[in-house]
Amino acid sequence: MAEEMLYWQALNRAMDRAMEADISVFTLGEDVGLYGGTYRVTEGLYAKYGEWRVRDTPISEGGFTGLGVGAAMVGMRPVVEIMTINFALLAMDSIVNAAAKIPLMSGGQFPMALVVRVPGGIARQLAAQHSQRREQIFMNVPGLRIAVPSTPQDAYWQLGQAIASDDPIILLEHEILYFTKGMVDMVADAPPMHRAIIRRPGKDLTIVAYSRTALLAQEAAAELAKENVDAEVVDLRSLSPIDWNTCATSVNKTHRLLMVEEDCRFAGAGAEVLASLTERCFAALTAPPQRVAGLDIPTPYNGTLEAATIPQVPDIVAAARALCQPAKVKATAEAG
Amino acid sequence: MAEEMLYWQALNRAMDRAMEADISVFTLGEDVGLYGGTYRVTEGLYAKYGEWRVRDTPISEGGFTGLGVGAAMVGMRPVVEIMTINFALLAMDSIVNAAAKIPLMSGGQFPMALVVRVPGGIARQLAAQHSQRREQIFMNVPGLRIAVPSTPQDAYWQLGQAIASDDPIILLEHEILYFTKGMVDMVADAPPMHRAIIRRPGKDLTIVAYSRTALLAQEAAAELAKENVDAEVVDLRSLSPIDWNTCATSVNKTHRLLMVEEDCRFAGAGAEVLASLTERCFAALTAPPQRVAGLDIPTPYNGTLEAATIPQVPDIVAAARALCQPAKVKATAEAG
Amino acid sequence: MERETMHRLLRDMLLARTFEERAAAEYMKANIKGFLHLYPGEEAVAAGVINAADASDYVVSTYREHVHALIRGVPARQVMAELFGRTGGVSGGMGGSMHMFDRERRFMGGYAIVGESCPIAVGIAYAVVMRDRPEAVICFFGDGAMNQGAFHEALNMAGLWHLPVLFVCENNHYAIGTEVHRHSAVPDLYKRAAAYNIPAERIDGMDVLKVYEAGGRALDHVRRGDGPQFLECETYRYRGHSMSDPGTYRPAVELKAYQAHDPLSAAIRELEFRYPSPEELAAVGPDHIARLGQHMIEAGHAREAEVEAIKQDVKKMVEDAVQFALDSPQPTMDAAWQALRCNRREEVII
Amino acid sequence: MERETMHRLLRDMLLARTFEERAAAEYMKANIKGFLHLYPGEEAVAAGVINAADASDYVVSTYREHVHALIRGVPARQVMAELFGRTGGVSGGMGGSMHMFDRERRFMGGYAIVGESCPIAVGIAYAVVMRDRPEAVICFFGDGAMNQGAFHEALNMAGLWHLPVLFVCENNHYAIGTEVHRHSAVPDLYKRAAAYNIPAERIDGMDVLKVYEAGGRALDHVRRGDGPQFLECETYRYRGHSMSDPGTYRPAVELKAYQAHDPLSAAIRELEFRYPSPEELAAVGPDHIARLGQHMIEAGHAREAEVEAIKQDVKKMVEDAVQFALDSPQPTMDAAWQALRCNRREEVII
Ligand SMILES: Cc1ncc(C[n+]2csc(CCOP(=O)(O)OP(=O)(O)O)c2C)c(N)n1
Ligand SMILES: Cc1ncc(C[n+]2csc(CCOP(=O)(O)OP(=O)(O)O)c2C)c(N)n1
Ligand SMILES: [Mg+2]
Ligand SMILES: [Mg+2]
Repeated sequence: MAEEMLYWQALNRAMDRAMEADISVFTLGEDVGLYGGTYRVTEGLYAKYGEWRVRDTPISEGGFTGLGVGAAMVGMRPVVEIMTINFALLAMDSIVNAAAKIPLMSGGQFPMALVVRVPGGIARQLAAQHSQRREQIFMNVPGLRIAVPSTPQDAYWQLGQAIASDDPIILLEHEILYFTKGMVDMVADAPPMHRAIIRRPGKDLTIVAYSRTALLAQEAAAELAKENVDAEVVDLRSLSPIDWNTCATSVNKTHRLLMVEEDCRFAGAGAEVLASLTERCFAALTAPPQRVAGLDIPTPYNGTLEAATIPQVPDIVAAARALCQPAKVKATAEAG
Repeated sequence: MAEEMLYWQALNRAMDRAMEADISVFTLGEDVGLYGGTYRVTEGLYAKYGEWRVRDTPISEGGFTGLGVGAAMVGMRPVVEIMTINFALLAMDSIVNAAAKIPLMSGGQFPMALVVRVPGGIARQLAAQHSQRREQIFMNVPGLRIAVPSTPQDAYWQLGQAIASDDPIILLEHEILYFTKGMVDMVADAPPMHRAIIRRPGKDLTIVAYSRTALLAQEAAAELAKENVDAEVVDLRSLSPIDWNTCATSVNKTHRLLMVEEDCRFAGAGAEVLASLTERCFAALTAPPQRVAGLDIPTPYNGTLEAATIPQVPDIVAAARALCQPAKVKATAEAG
Repeated sequence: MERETMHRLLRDMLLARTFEERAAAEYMKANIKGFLHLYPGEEAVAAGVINAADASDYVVSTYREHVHALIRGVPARQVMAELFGRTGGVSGGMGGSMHMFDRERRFMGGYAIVGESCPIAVGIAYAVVMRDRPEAVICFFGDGAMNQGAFHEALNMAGLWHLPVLFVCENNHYAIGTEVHRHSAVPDLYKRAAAYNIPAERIDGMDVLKVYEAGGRALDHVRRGDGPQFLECETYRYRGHSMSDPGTYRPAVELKAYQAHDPLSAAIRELEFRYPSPEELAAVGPDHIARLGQHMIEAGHAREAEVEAIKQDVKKMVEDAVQFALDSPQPTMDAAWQALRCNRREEVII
Repeated sequence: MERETMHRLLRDMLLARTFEERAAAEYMKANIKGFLHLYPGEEAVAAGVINAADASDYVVSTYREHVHALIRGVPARQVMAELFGRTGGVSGGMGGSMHMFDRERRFMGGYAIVGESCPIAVGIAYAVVMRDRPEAVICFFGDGAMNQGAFHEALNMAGLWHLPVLFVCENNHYAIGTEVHRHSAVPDLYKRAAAYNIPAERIDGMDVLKVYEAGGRALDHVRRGDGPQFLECETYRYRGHSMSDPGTYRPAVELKAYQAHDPLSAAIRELEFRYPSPEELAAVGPDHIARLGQHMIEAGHAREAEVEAIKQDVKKMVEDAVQFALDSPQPTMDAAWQALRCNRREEVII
């Protein structure tokens, strides 16, 4: 009963299924309706469900995200699409001060079944203002949950789970992933929304990644295998909460940790992963945990420079190699 | 030539001195003028410099921070006061997408001598929407620098340095510190703006803290001394960049690291400190680095609960003790 | 207007005034902490508008919301206990002065980020339309909030989609220390609603009868599906912005102007009732509550004795509320985690 | 109007059109990447307003800014090289299509966050007043940007403090796929400026002479210290929102309406000049550039030969710009770090 489809199509199916099943589900955002969504995620829904359930909004990110918060308080299940993460900075107050805090501030009186879908990450030469990875600013906000699907199957599962949940959830979709293909089983039971998954078992080191970098990590692992480095790849699937047990079990087995993240290294998502896993697995670690991350610089428009600012497969391979054979590498380094 | 004064007075002096010296310095924000500033930092300046240099703004955080960006592009030195960090969420776009990126996007054509002063942290029962510690969302923004003075002297020095700098700088002022006293030397040379400082030398463990927690860490160190635990306290003074050498030198000496932060633990500022210092000092560490941090929950209004959500001196003492005598503590734990 | 309504309005305003003055006293005793934004002077706005609302309407407010909650029907006990941060509070002691919520009474919360209440109200109204209900959403905000981007975005959406929102601007002429002419390019605030195609009216917010009538008219339109309405209520706060504000930025002549606004005779008449106390009255200047009492007596709707009786009632009610708050237990950390996580119910997260 | 000005306007518009069509072609060849928002159809707005500006005025624009930069005097070479992401680009290849900056010409940047250009323009204007200079800041934005909170906040401050800003709304009737009636509660956009006490006018943005005159008048007011002005220029983009947008959401009748707006004869007359090509013209529909050429010839300001000569010039200029861009080296990572850090100069950080 599985079907091959693109990442955006999986999201589109999940939306359609949820809207069909529950009239309290509606979506809103810029050009989600008549236009069909910048990344086609809402394609066809406007014709099928009408303008009240598929609402084209003015360019008012803060306002329409706040609208979603209000609607959620009275039991609706709004799916807000912020066209890209770059504009989510205008909706921070609605997300952080309203959505994430109303449940506690009200003493638990109100549900907050709000889903905020946000394409993001570095696509292709969109320049500094359109090349952001801001997952980290949501991670430090208690009350929010963050899903980061890397496959069409997870996109389908996690969007469905996010809509079904009464907690406010941010779904971060990587712009490069929309046109990646994968099998999607629409009847199988989904794993819990925030459970991490081992994409590739291995014994020499643990590579933790998420969203697009989970794919890069798997490519790197394949490369490493040729050099007899057996990497285990953990795809977090969620950035809040993080499935520490799955991560720790892996690190305790491999004794080495390499984090791969596209966001800027300094105080990025990986910092928490290193900090928590060091706290948990200190005794098991035989080498300092490392990060392969984006450079701490706004993204230049030029394509070569853009590529140089984010992790590439060879960078991951090199870092993993260095982590597994520190001595040898040190030697070469000195030699060279 | 040193004088004792309150933290807010030191900031007030630094503002006055800078405005007197350079007519391109001006300040704007809600009630900074006629009212004199919520925390009195701009007291007296409106009468002295007039409404154009001490501008009361409408409640438009995004807008007047953007105004500061534009003014800075043409060579002015605006000091934007955002009444509290809670409202800075409305100015994220102006700070992140404009101030931090214009220098790179323009190929280095424009200065960005913007200072954004932001009171924050947990004061006394201001409830969830007014009890935020958002330093972490600025740390992951390359192009920004962040100063976190913990004493009147540093407040005086770092505000002056921030105004003099042509980079965009966020000055985070803790609301509880405004009425703390300290000596301020107004002629002595200041240390570099982002250099960390050892507030108390010690050999048993390194406690890294900043802003208000730097004071708590010193109190805890005094307590620990009574138990013959000799703690070294590092006050970061800056959250971006972080003075890694000072931190690493200390950790390599004490072999133990305890981070104390008021912000929420998960993905907070301390995560980067643990991650980077583990990368740098792994071989020297004899115990897993630990964090004493805020709980991952929006702040309840009730005073007892509020206090329970942030680090208190006894928590720091207990964590330090545990870090230094893991065995003993474990024993007691099992006994009890 | 029928006698009952007038009585209710007077009672509500007296309760509001008594409650707030007592809250100030409890703040001084440190039974209440944090920020405390009081409402004396503005009672006619909340009393007039909320009394004109149906039980099925929704109310969204700001950090200056105790009185809105009281008049909406939240028991004084629960409002006071919330100020005390106790379990018996309407938000279980989690929200405090600025964050009172009462789902049952459709009191959708006090919000402390200026302007933020507007998009939330618009969202509730959007749901009302999707469900095709004859309900209105009442959104309170101040003069200063109108300069916030969120206000603009919310009103444009409300106007564009004809959403059932009654926007009520409590124009007390100040955003903390900044007078309206110093924060708004167009100080005739109601005129700004035209930019969103929203019918707007400015009324005397010190006259509860006028507010009640205008509120009722506007709410009928809104519920009938005519789209949003905007009411600018001109009013004044007698106290500082919050307990920590002495309010020294306000010229004495301004208070005088508000005195002219109000027949002195009524004040004197009221003095005889010994409410508010001479000191209080001197301190607060004009008093629209006094005016209504006066009016009702002249109109023969009430005898002094009745008015006096109402005053005694509300005094008792507030007294009882304080006692309840003092007796109410402190919430536990478990309760806080529960409040944060209760929406997860059986959901398996990891 | 004197001959020279007319010539300049025609030349600028022809350069703009030729440059943008060539940019589209280079995008297809993958010499340009990312988003590319083109200006054909709207040339009269940039040409009219910017030609009315002084060298001492400032220009703040959006992501659809190549033409604003060109008309402001940035050499076509530097604009094209920026699109190619090369060192020779006006932003050194760091900004790209959406982020062109030229300090020397007071071209204060293209910004890609809709509405963001407004507060920045207001800040520059604030500095102009502090320095007491007779300078104006021209702020370009689209119809869709008017619903952004930043727009509201910026205009309120500009109106409140009488800042020297000329707000120019390029109303091309669409925010990507959303038509103005579907995004704005008041589709007569210029009327919304009244909420900020800013004088506003709506003009035909397809008629460069009208834009030039209105722009000049407004700028005189602004420089004279009369406070901000607002111009709504009604125009239309012939292409999709960006290269990735087919623009299928726009009804064919709409294009027809814009044809009616423009004498066919002129188009035909222009066809004889073989510019734009019949296919192009068919594709784009009405053409205000054709109109001006026609007008100048009829008014005896120009002979066909001259117009033809201008066309040849701009063609050469664009050809040369592309060659320059191709030859310009790729920037290095060092250059990027330099751009980020150059403001630190000698400053010791740690
Ligand atoms: C976004 C934001 N900025 C600033 C503040 C601080 N603040 C609290 S109340 C207030 C004044 C609000 O004035 P107004 O809207 O007129 O309401 P009033 O207090 O007069 O009832 C300000 C600036 C805030 N709470 N939120
Ligand atoms: C804050 C923000 N939201 C959304 C976008 C995506 N976006 C880019 S252009 C655009 C439409 C803008 O329309 P308009 O202001 O009319 O300008 P035009 O493109 O028509 O010239 C949108 C929604 C953005 N860049 N910034
Ligand atoms: Mg007010
Ligand atoms: Mg447009």
